[in-house]
Amino acid sequence: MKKLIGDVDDVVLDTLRGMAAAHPSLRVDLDQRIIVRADAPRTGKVGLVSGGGSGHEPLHGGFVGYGMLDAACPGEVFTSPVPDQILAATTAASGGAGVVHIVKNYTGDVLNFQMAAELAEDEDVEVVPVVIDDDVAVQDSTYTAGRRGTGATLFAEKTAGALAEAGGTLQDVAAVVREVNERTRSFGVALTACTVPAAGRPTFELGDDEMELGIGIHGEPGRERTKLRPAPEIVDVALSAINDDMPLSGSEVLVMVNGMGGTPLMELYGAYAAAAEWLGGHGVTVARSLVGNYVTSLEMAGVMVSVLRLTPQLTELWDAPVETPGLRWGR
Amino acid sequence: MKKLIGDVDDVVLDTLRGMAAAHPSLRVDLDQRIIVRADAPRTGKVGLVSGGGSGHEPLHGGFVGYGMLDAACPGEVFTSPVPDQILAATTAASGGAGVVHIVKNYTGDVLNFQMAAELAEDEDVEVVPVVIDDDVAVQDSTYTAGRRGTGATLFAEKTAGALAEAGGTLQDVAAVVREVNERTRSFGVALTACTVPAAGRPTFELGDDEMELGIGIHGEPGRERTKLRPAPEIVDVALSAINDDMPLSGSEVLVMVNGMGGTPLMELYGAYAAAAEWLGGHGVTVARSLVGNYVTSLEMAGVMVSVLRLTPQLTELWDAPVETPGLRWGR
Amino acid sequence: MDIDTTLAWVRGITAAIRRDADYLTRLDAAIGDADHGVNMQRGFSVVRSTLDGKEFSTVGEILTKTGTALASSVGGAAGPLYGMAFRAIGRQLTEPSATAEQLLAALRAGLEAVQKLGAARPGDKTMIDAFGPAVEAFEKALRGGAALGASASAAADAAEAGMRATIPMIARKGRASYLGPRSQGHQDPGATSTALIFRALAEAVAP
Amino acid sequence: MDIDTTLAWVRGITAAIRRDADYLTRLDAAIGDADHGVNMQRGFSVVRSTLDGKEFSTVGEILTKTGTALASSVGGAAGPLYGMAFRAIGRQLTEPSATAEQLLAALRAGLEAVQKLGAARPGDKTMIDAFGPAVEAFEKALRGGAALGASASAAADAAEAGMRATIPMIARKGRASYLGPRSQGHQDPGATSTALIFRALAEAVAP
Ligand SMILES: Nc1ncnc2c1ncn2[C@@H]1O[C@H](COP(=O)(O)OP(=O)(O)O)[C@@H](O)[C@H]1O
Ligand SMILES: Nc1ncnc2c1ncn2[C@@H]1O[C@H](COP(=O)(O)OP(=O)(O)O)[C@@H](O)[C@H]1O
Ligand SMILES: [Mg+2]
Ligand SMILES: [Mg+2]
Ligand SMILES: [Mg+2]
Ligand SMILES: [Mg+2]
Repeated sequence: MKKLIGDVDDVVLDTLRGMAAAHPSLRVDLDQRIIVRADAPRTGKVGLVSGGGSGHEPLHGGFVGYGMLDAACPGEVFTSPVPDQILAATTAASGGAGVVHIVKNYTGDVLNFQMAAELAEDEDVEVVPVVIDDDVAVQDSTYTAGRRGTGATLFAEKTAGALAEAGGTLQDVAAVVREVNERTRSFGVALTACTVPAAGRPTFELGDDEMELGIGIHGEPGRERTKLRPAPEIVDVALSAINDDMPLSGSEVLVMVNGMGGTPLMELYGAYAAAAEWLGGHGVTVARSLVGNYVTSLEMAGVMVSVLRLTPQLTELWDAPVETPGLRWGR
Repeated sequence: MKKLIGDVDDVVLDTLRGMAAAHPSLRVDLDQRIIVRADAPRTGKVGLVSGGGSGHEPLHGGFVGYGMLDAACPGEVFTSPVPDQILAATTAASGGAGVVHIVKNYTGDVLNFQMAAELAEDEDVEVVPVVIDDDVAVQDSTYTAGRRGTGATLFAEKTAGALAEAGGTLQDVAAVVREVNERTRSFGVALTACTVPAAGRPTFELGDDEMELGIGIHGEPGRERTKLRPAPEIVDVALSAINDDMPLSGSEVLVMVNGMGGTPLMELYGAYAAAAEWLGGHGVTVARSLVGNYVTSLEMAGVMVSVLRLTPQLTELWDAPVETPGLRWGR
Repeated sequence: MDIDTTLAWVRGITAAIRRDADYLTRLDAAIGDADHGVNMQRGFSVVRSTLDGKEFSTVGEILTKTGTALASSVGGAAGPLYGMAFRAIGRQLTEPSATAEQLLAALRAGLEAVQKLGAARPGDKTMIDAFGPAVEAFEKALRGGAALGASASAAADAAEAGMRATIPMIARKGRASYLGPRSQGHQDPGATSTALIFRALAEAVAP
Repeated sequence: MDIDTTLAWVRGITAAIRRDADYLTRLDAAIGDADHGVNMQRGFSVVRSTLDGKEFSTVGEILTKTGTALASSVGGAAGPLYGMAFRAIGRQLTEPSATAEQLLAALRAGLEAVQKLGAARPGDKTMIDAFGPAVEAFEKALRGGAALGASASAAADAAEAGMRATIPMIARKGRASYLGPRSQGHQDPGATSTALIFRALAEAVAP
């Protein structure tokens, strides 16, 4: 395992210490392990909280700030946060108008957020949880854990954050999260595995000429292993899977070509070129785009494509000013 | 070689196609292989041009835009651009007030920019080249190729870009580039090598427990190979080398903890925590910071630390609004 | 089962998890995200520091505190599931000692808590597939006239058999479910830690 | 040396570079950035399409065009250096054919162009260390009464010897200089491509 880390047990803490030192606009509580906007809670503003396992940086801590999250609670690497921690983030974000929890659909996240919401109700904080499950690589069925939450999380945090910033009500902010989730589909591909620091070895083994199709963001293997293919074919697999599940033709979309952490920006732009061409060829208008490492899996090499079918309101919310370490425009 | 690419001969072109599709604020000329601000040339504004081998993304193309570069010319991967291409960027950036070339100190870059400057003079464009050589890992001597240009390039592009945007003269803009270069030192470390697509194999071999100290940004081996060490020790090596060359105590500094492309943000924040602690302990005030992948070496895992001793003017130029794909604030 | 036996049980689990943490993580790497051993070890080290040096007046108190500590430190899927299980078990045992009959009812309550929270069914390749058979076997032995020690031993055997029986299953819950048929051929990490828990119980109450 | 021989020389270089591109890149990987073979191959394929199907009236025209094509397509350090070298060589040869004496003067001009642009000195572990000895050997052979073919052959031998002599050198110019003493024990890629160029010349003018 080759990692730029100190003590393997302190990786999350060290990340938080670095974020605290680098971003005066954030308040980082090293005991509670939460990252909070320095100006939170804002009276009357709906609070927006998200969290999950660490290792997906900049998600979620890097998306705390004006126009996005009020607080984030990072768990251990690839392990959902614990209820007390989620509660602390919820309390810190609560300005009296209720708090929306953006929860990725993993058993651990769902259960821990559920327990935290119960604890929050005990403290008279109204919590509306919304579960994100946009990953088309997973079969959705009542007999399974259902689809995973991936790229739609960022879209939801950004748009709902803009609405909360603009004074949206608890129900309206939650509704935007739900709407974004319903209108987004994602599909990921890994060229290499990644190594959880505490585990010390890669989460799976891939041959030199192999790749995993349909990976999630937790270093878990995907749904199928195939020979390594050229970027345009990989993009075709991803967009076809998305399009099969949610027909895109005729839509205006926001596209994210998201690196899994170990793929250089150069390659992501190449993949984006292929995606833009594919979408153009299928009658889809790309109205907005995002290319870079936003929702990652440690140092995994690979790409995840996310497509959101925009509405005029969602476009407006996407364009609204945002000022976080990981996403910033308009101020 | 596991890369998210199509045809190995077209990687640079595909990157440019992706940038063109993703960024309407840029004009990308696929024939000339240059990236230009959509509103360039601006009459009366000093033009700012940089370029070098590809593979360092977002440097340089990602730094084209308001408050930073007017044009960038990316060569093949790790290969400096050719004179005609640099000339095309220079002409596109020229608004009649002269053009500053920000050139990293590599034989290839220096020679090609020199030839381009001669061609530009033939076309009556006044060019002032400034060479960046901030890498303390390399011995500086008249009998060597001298220090490499690394992290200071970004600092120079940002601050000089702000001054050019504010109407600075050709001499003043060039002077800021020189000043930033003189006041910046960098030191890089690699945990893994990287693979030039056309070469197909890693530029060097590193054992599982080894790292390279004093690497540049071209996948070349460093000045010393050692056992892998914990992040705080790596940061100590880097900052000590910088401090030996340019004593930092008592200064206000801008610090960049820059990933080489394959190191996740999580680890970079951990390294930044160590850097902030080191600097605090050595009487240095960290006034500004930047943590992320900005000047990369393809998918190399590793980190480069750059420190700029600020002046009030440089802080102001750093804080000025910038709107590029790779660096954005204030608008 | 008295307070000392209960403390011995929890200590036994802690030791077993520490010993097998790497194995649990490796099982999780194959069909999950390579953290189950790390999570459980972190959880039980918090349990130990929570319980250390404290005095207890009921068996249930120890197990409820164990559950609370797990829920607030393990994270992931296993944290709430084991947390709620131990809390449910503890809530049933309100006296300084428990009979085998009381322990059976408590274990059943623990199983129900896991099922309520996780909604997994037998055959879904989860900890349920070790937990369920263990409770059944405990009951069967007890009904057949066995003492606490022998009943717990039967439960541990059944948990281990249930654990091995997860190998051919296709996961339908938790992270392994994303693999679909590719999850076949791998032993479920949660069922494995459950088997460790029942083996530790059998050893703690062994006559 | 007439127009056909000159074209054969350039074609010979192109073929040699294509054949050894991988080798050159591997040499560059050891002490540089693993692109020298790729760069040279790209350059000479542009040279070929520049020259293909064209008619020439002087030897120099071919070589000047070759230099211009290299300068505008190779990039890196080698692009300007070889570009200026071939342009300097070409500028000396203003007639449909060149004598051995004229070629010597032209090669010397090429060497000087590289030295002027790159400021490398003998022993710095660069292409100079093959180029310099090649020009010397050419002159010595010619002065000793050898014909063009034998002189070029002596130059190629000397270039190869010079190329091998770079192995123990510590680089003081170009990217390899960053390695300091670690550059010892590796053959310089630029000196190697220079040796290919002189060998191709010897083959083109062989009687
Ligand atoms: N819905 C569920 N019901 C019961 N057990 C479950 C459920 N989901 C997951 N598990 C158990 O949890 C184990 C994984 O735990 P762990 O690795 O700690 O959490 P995570 O999957 O969040 O990383 C699985 O092996 C399985 O036995
Ligand atoms: N200053 C110089 N003078 C002469 N030759 C040089 C000089 N610098 C580099 N070279 C030659 O260039 C070769 C490297 O070329 P290449 O790999 O194409 O360029 P780059 O180093 O820019 O990647 C070296 O092996 C060396 O022979
Ligand atoms: Mg987990
Ligand atoms: Mg190069
Ligand atoms: Mg797990
Ligand atoms: Mg090279």
